[in-house]
Amino acid sequence: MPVDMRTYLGHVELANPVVTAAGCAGSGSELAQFFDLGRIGAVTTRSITMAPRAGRPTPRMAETPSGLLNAVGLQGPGVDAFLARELPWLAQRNVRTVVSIGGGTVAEYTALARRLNDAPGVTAVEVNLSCPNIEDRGRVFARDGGASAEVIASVRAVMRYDVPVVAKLSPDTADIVSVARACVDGGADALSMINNPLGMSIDTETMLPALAAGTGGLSGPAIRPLAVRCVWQVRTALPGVPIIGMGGVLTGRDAFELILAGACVVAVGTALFHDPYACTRVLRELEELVAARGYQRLADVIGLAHRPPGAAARHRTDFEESSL
Amino acid sequence: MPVDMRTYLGHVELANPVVTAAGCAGSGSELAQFFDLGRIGAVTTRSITMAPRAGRPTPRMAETPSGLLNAVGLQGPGVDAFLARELPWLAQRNVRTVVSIGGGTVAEYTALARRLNDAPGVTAVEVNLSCPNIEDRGRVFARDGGASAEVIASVRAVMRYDVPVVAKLSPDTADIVSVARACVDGGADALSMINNPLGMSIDTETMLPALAAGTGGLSGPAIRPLAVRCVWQVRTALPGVPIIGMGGVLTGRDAFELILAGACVVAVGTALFHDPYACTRVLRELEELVAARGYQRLADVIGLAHRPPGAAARHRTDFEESSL
Amino acid sequence: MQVTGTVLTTRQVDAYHALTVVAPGIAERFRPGHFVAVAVGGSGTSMLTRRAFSIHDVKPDYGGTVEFVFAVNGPGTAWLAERRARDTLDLVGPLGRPFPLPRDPVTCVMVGDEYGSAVLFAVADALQRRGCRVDFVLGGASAGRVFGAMRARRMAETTTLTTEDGSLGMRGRVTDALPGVIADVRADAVYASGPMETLRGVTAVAVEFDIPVQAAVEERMACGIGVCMTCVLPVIGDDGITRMVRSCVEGPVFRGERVRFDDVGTIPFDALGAPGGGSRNAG
Amino acid sequence: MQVTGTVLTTRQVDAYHALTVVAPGIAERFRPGHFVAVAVGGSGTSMLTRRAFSIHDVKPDYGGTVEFVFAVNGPGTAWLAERRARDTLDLVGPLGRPFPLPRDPVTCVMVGDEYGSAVLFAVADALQRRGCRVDFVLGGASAGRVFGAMRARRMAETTTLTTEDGSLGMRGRVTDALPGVIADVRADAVYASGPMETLRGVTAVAVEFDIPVQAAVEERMACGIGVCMTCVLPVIGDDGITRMVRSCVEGPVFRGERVRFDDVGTIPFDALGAPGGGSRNAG
Ligand SMILES: Cc1cc2nc3c(=O)[nH]c(=O)nc-3n(C[C@H](O)[C@H](O)[C@H](O)COP(=O)(O)OP(=O)(O)OC[C@H]3O[C@@H](n4cnc5c(N)ncnc54)[C@H](O)[C@@H]3O)c2cc1C
Ligand SMILES: Cc1cc2nc3c(=O)[nH]c(=O)nc-3n(C[C@H](O)[C@H](O)[C@H](O)COP(=O)(O)OP(=O)(O)OC[C@H]3O[C@@H](n4cnc5c(N)ncnc54)[C@H](O)[C@@H]3O)c2cc1C
Ligand SMILES: Cc1cc2nc3c(=O)[nH]c(=O)nc-3n(C[C@H](O)[C@H](O)[C@H](O)COP(=O)(O)O)c2cc1C
Ligand SMILES: Cc1cc2nc3c(=O)[nH]c(=O)nc-3n(C[C@H](O)[C@H](O)[C@H](O)COP(=O)(O)O)c2cc1C
Ligand code: FES
Ligand code: FES
Repeated sequence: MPVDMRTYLGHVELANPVVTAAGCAGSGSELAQFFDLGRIGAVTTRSITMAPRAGRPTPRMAETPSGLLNAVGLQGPGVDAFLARELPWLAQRNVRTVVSIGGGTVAEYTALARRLNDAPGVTAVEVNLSCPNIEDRGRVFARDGGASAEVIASVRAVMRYDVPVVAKLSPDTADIVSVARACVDGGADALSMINNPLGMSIDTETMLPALAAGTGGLSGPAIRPLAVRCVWQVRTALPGVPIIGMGGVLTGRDAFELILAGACVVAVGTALFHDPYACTRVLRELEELVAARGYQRLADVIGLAHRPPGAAARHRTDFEESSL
Repeated sequence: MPVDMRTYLGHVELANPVVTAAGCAGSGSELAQFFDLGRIGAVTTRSITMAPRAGRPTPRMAETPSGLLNAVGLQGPGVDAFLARELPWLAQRNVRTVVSIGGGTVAEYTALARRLNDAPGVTAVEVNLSCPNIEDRGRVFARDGGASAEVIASVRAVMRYDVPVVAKLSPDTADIVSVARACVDGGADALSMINNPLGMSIDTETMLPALAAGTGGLSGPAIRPLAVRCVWQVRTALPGVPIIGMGGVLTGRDAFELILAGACVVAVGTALFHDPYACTRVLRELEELVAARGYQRLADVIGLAHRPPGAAARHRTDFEESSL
Repeated sequence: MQVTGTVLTTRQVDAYHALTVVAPGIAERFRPGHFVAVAVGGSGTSMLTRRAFSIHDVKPDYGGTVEFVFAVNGPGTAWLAERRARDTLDLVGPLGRPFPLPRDPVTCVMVGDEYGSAVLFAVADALQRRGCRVDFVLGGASAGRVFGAMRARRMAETTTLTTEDGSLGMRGRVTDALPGVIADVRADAVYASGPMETLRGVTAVAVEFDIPVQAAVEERMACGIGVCMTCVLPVIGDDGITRMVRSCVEGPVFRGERVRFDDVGTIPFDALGAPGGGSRNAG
Repeated sequence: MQVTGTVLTTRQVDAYHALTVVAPGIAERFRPGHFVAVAVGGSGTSMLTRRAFSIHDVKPDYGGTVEFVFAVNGPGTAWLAERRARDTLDLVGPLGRPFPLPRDPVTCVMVGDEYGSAVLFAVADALQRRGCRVDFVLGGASAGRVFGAMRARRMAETTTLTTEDGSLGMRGRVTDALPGVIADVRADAVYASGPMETLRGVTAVAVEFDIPVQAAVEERMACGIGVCMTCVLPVIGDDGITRMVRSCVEGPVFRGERVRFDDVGTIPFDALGAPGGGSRNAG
């Protein structure tokens, strides 16, 4: 029995729930050598900025137990080059594309949204709120509901109505639910979580920070429990809002965990560095798991772990469908 | 060359920087079967509460990649039984004891401090701020500088002047530096970090949360990058305040990493579950690492990673001391 | 104590794997009912916690070996199942409170369900050495999951086997067979090991016959040495008060009647320090 | 492509380990300069990222094998050093831009420092097949760390060895020996592999002699396939603009003169998108 894996980000249908995580799939073309990008739910771009960015000095990566620290610093070509080359490349191949945007001011996010507005091939816009707000002494937007909501509201205001605006949240905040709620009140059509919590590693040989930038974002399975918790909390508080879950997904089991917690889409990031085929493998494994538990539709398992303990899983079919 | 491993928590001298983490060493007597508790810097008790507490239902633990989720819920005998049995047992053996306290209101923390005030054998009081504030809809104190400072100020006010008050911080906050600063302004003599970030795991077989309590605290090497980052940030902002660093220390290398980031004391928690001898092993390995880098005093390496890149490590002796 | 031992032999017994490890210090201190906590995954592993296994057998070879029997359950036991002779294994043990033995030469029924049976043979040996009569009731889901039937038949007066699918012995569970055995052999005591649900049933039967039952329970354990407080279950003390008691150091063997099996996985409202008892205030 | 290959042979060559792995798809596509990204730690490992190793050699045996040579550096290479014949290894490859080969039969000096030398032999083979003259300059800290001296001697017109402690060949570094060799053999081009500092020196020498140098660089890599952006270094493009360029897909082989070795580990102020260029605003 194949499983109906379709899922929805607002009113936008995705063929299946597996997407790439922002900043983990290059410009898309790199992964296309390994598999057909059209087979996954969507590709999420790196966070696009107005101007080209050279990023941070190297070393930009350090391994930690079951985790990876990175300090890439949003290296990218800038929105002009993105619209001229990267987006058309994806659009020509009919690859569903979630465009991630990053900025230092509300105005910059808004300007980016305006630039994307009439570009063909934008399936959704994901607003990376883990950028320092240069108007607030570099305080990261995502830490604060008010600052996040302001960005979301102004992006939503300029973005075409049929392109969902997704707010990408960070676990580095006192209360992710209140940030989520503020974003939804500000007009977010969906939420995406989690971006990398800030971490650090020190090289005990040189007795200096392992990353040139000092601190970096932590990703990989180490943070999966944080991701599951964030998705769970937000789903509990805002059960109607679509959630893109991410953080340490290596296998179909891991994706299933986030889906049971309440995500309707799952992004794969760091796993791609280990296995270029991670997205298609995760999708296959996920489908098998859902089928093995007797479900025919992905939609029936989203958030299923929220049922009261003791309650049986609903919609479960332990019998084969009659062939009559 | 043996290394002078002495370190200070405020004016209190510890023979060495390795202590147990709160809630990870039972009542002390369990570990005493494995090694002499007098050999480590101090034992930190579980968080003592006013009344006895039965804690959370089981399952209380789940393994995650390089991490452990726990939801013990501060099970313990209450302060009366603690003062009657557990503390005297440690005091009789001259074990340096950091007493951790946990409460649901400022008044409860204060009452606990009062009860500890004339108990012999209290080396320091560590205030576990990761408890839900029942007067603020269960919002955890540690998330908010104001609430944390209020607890610390009132504990400091009643506690004997010669017993340092340590504020134990959580990474689950928008800005750990501002919470740290508020605690120090409130009178904290030292800071301890990090308590467990909140995490969650879902059993994909039962499709229900793995822990009976739903969420739990994440510990172990998975969170070490968060711990190093928190210690680093707080040390940068408040270079004069002693820091007890903890989070995923399994080896002397890991302890050294926290010390280079700025901790003067390092607590070992989850590692004890795997290796009952973890504290003495970590201490030995740490001493070897410090010696191998040519230092004779632990004090010389505390916060050493903060030196500007390019600057040579100070106090380094690459030559043997003359025997003349 | 902690021992880095060498794997002496590995064997597969139907659905189970058995590893014999050279661990003199542990073997020497062993008493029936003890368990070991085994590090899994090797160096660089992402698996932090040790896995607990009852000691099935100790032998004097090479200064002392311990053998444990396990079913593959998840990644840790899967890793163990791949160990080969001469690999090293890191064990902490012997841990836990062993089975208490009666002073008098009484008649004891040993009830084992699935791999739970493994721990009972050393107890049965000790009981027989004290002149006790020993009878076995061993069960499992299917024939391949009944552990130790042969050895039981060799040593016990009677051996009753049960399988849920009827592929071996009686169709049903050990608790279905137990009343008949107790009555037939006029048992004075029961020793039981298996899943919590089985122990609950066995205890109910023993209570009905008004004979004591010693049950080895299994709760999720993070440390095995009494410091983490994750392995608790509600147990009624001598003073009649229910406490959340650590199964690793105060157990794993408990008087069955004392364990509130119906309340396992909860904090009974009348347990010492239960929420509502005035201490619901801290995290 | 990703291949789960069987380890055919392991050998230790002085300070280095060499693994030969059956990986037909990779061997088939191999060109000199390619590298493989190897998963380390086995199942359940806490090590997330693959380790990059230059391919030393490919052979047609068993459909195609690849061999790489490595020094134990940290936990990942320590794990690799414990692999034995018949173990399986998960490789992705061949990756990277290979060494460009000249059209004409010119004279090439191959400069290898430490394990960096390993990648040069396949290049030298290819050069010789095109009629090029090949000379080697190989170095290392000490005799045991000079890789491939014998093979170099067998295939090259001249082989110059250097060690920092003087235990083999000239005392000094490859960059000390290089000018003499270039002058003696009237080299037309240099091929170099080794630590960044060595490549910087080799490039400076080649620039002085006004001959091209192809250098295989080594930056910390998280993915090896161009998607993570961690492996960048400042490289001057055809348009004269410096960009932070990925060494895994745009390298690891670069024209030495194009790499701003002095600025590796920094973002040069004049690089495209450097902070201060008006885009210092996002995270
Ligand atoms: C006192 C005691 C004695 C035991 N004796 C045996 C034995 O003789 N043979 C045998 O096959 N099994 C025994 N078990 C159960 C055995 O510990 C688990 O099967 C094993 O830990 C599962 O590990 P895993 O990695 O395969 O599974 P996972 O489910 O992935 O384990 C994840 C975590 O949960 C814990 N865990 C999972 N299941 C259990 C469980 N049933 N009991 C305790 N912890 C668990 C693990 O220790 C680990 O920390 C015993 C358990 C206890 C507490
Ligand atoms: C293109 C390329 C080719 C290489 N070829 C060889 C070779 O032929 N032989 C050889 O011995 N080594 C080679 N290296 C270096 C090799 O990748 C590292 O020695 C190895 O990754 C170290 O892993 P570790 O776990 O032992 O050390 P750790 O320092 O613990 O590694 C931690 C992390 O840092 C990365 N890392 C550490 N050092 C390096 C490094 N020097 N370069 C890149 N990443 C690093 C690792 O990949 C890993 O992700 C090459 C590197 C690159 C980029
Ligand atoms: C190298 C790297 C680069 C990233 N770049 C971005 C980015 O540009 N924008 C963004 O919103 N998130 C970025 N992220 C965060 C990921 O999209 C994702 O939220 C996070 O890594 C958790 O998922 P994972 O554990 O599967 O990687 C990046 C992560 C990594 C590891
Ligand atoms: C089982 C368990 C119980 C804990 N109980 C407490 C506690 O009572 N009070 C407290 O402040 N921290 C408690 N902690 C947090 C630890 O003290 C420590 O801050 C954290 O686990 C990080 O260190 P680690 O990774 O070495 O365990 C507990 C942690 C664990 C794993
Ligand atoms: S397993 Fe840790 S206290 Fe029992
Ligand atoms: S290593 Fe990932 S882009 Fe080069």
